[in-house]
Amino acid sequence: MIYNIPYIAVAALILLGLYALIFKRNLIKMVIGITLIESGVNLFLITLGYRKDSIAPIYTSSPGGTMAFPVPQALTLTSIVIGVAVLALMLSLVVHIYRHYATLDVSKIRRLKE
Amino acid sequence: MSEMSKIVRTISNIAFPFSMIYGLYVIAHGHLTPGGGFQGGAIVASACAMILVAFGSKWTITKIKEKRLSVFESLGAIGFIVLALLGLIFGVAFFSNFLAGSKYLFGTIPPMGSGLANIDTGGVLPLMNFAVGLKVIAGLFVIVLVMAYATTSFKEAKK
Amino acid sequence: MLNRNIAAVIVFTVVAVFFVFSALLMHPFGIPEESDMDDYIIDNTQEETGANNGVTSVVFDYRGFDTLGEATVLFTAVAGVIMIFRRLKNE
Amino acid sequence: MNIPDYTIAMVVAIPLLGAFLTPLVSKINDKIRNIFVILVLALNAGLVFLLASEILTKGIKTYIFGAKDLTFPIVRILFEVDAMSIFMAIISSILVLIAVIYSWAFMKENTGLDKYYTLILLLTAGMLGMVLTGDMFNFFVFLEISSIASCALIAFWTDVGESVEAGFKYIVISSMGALFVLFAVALLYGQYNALNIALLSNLIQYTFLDKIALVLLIIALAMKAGIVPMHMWLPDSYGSAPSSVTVILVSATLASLYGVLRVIFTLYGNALSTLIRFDISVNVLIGWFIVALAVISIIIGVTMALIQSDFNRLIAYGAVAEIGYMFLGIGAGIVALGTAYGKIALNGGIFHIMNDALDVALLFLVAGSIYYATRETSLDKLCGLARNMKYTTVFFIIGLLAIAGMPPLNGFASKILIYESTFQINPILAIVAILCSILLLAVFVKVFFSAFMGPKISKYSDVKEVPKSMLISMGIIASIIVFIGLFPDIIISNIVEPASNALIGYSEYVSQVVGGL
Amino acid sequence: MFTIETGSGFWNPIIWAISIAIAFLLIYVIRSIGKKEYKKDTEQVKSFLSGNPEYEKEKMHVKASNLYWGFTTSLKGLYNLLRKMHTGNTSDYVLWFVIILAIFFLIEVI
Repeated sequence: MIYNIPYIAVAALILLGLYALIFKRNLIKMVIGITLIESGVNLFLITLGYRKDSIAPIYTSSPGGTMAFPVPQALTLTSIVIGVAVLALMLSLVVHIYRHYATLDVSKIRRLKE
Repeated sequence: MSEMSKIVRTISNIAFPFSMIYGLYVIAHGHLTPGGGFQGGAIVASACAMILVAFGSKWTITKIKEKRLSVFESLGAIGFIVLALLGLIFGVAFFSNFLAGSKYLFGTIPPMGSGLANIDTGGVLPLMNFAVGLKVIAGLFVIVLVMAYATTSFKEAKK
Repeated sequence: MLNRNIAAVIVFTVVAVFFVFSALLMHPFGIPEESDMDDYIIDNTQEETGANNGVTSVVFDYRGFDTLGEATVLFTAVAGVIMIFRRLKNE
Repeated sequence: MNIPDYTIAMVVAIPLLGAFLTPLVSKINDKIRNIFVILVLALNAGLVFLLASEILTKGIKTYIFGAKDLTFPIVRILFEVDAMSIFMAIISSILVLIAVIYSWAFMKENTGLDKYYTLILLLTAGMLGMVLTGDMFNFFVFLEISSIASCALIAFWTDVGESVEAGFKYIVISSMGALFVLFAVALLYGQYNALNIALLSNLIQYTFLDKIALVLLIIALAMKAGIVPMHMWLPDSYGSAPSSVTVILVSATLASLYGVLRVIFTLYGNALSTLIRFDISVNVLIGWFIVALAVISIIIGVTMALIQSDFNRLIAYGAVAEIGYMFLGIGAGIVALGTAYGKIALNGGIFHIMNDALDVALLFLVAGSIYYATRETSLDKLCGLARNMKYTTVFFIIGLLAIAGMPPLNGFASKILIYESTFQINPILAIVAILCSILLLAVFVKVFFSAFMGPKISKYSDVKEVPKSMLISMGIIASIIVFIGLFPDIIISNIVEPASNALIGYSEYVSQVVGGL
Repeated sequence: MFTIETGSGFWNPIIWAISIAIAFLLIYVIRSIGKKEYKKDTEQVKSFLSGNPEYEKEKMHVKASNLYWGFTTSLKGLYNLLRKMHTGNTSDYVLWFVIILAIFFLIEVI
């Protein structure tokens, strides 16, 4: 059971992100929610790659021993960069929404409905 | 973003070359030590962003236009995909590492197991690191620059 | 509004229960069950790609196409941000 | 004719290279940039057609990135193309080409067009990558490319508040969906240490974690495909984007639908016949769930379309109903997996993907033409346009009849397959489908009556017919619609049947990669 | 040729097109048999609004929102529900996703 604490942290991060998306009204906080989900998924990927008492998968002056998985680290790298891209686009849209609506309250930003 | 105080400007002037060199080091040794094109590029871009914060977006945009940065970004991306296509021409497939094990640049195969750093290894990986590094530097910096400049001009228009 | 919050809390709890339950059912931290793919990469990275860094060899060689996609995502975001903050004629 | 293996990689690489070159090319001249983009996309469409002819005659083709031969364990990224993938690729490449021809005149007066064309090329690469890839993580990456590019394109008219709002809604929904897809991929990776679809399909045991991953994948991708009740982003974004972009968005949405199909049929192909509690097999459970959502989609899409007063939003709700029809066919195919009428339902669903894409695209292009000519999308204000826009009216009538499933156009050919096969499963499904199809006709007759018919109004007395490039692109789609309507058997036996065979016979897809294991 | 089998029937657009052409021909023949009473530029053209003066042409057009007035009023309950559902709030869009996720979890996994 104690070994699963990292996974529970992952679940907690993702749920926190969903909580921010559903219950928070500020657009910036919703963006933070998306980022939280993303951090949860990244933490999950990196957690999957860990082996007990392992070192980083780099041979340069390595002390030797079992190595951690390299693939999840590469996937996490990709996922982080994608997260940066999404974040940049979302924030620039938020700037523009503020220009047009003069508010960041999500319940007031609904000219498009029905 | 407006200009910050003189202390901040001086400090960031001093810190800028160091962080720049550190980022370039991370890019260049991507195939040997932790790091690579993305990480090093992010470091250099944050150094540039530091300059942007310290000196203000108006000053920065007179020094470098976003259009030139976006051309650099295109060049980095083209370099990356052309390196991949060269793998098709000289190697066996798209993205094949045609330089590894050859007698040319970066062609040495390192000895198996733990060893010392030898920068002349890795095949196309260092070249791809450079292309991606250029792309990430230009890309991240242009995002920060455009957002900072646009919000500044928006505030001024409101006044 | 109250109805919405009650429904949200209920479904949120259901999803939370499933996520925590699946977290408990994962393999123990640090003891993965299968490791074929990663062991292959760790064993062969120096010989096949000539790089000492396993992660870089995955990023640029074994899964190089993902990295092209990743670079494309960044390129897309930059194009998008520049396009969103472009000058409109009537401004 | 033999084509080299690397054509598969080129199909994605050429739009990418074109996208990276477009900022440089557009420094020269606007016209050269437009021609360059059209040439790149035409070349790409040609390659897709070559690839299609090769795959439909010779079977599945794989391409390994970075190595000549497949080594086990599979560490490299594979592209695996079967008839289903190439079916979607054909639709995407045709629609993108038409949208680019259309936007030559349609977007002429806007600034920032070099970024617009760059993003269109990137979106094309994303869609094609999604449908061609054989690797789950690679699928996620292309999903993100397509969603980021389409978000930026939805918000293209940044001076309008609504389009920025729609862009924000789209990016929140799609990035959240994509993150749950990544979460599911990570769940699978953690158990089996593999990312390849074929290999995973071979390994999957249908444990508890696999079930969680299946639910996450289906729901996240179905949300991106726009199924009710997760469809609300779809009218917002379709209604606010420029019409040329909406056409591409339609096919980006369908690429997510392809993801659903690939996950259910191939990734979980081994697990589908597993019996769970009460001796119900998995395919019946999933199938009925999808059918239920599909019926709700059809009803809500049609009834909401009836009260819309904005042209684009009305078509968008019509598109929701059409997506419901697709899911109805596919869901019925999953429920009755292995039976003759299940096969027919699946055929109908897959055939309807193509027909819906063409019909909805034609209607959006007509809406764009009306916007171009009058600068107005509200149906309450439009009146009597048929007097001045004759060709557009003809194209609209073709689109109207096709989307409402009137014989002899293409919508009917696929809908009759869906009606007759769902009738075998449960007659109520077929009755609902037919009734809603009639309502859909009523919806579009309303548009025809209010926008095209009616007295001459002084406001629109000097409206002109739209430029040639827009007419040509609408004409191409309309002629394809009429062709498919008159000769549906050619399309079904040559493209649709192999696609549904590829989905049902997933073991071929798996053994192509895992065969030597 | 040109036929799709639908399991319990078939669909052939060519046969359909031929039969519809024959039907149109019949309609034309029947129509041409009838008497021609319609005369242009007489009282027949004018609309009759029980003695009231005729409106201007531009005002005679029924607006799109009013077209299916009867249908929408008789289904008022359904439409009120649907209007309530489509709030246009981004949080609600996410909430619908989570609701369907929870339902599918309950159906599929347990």
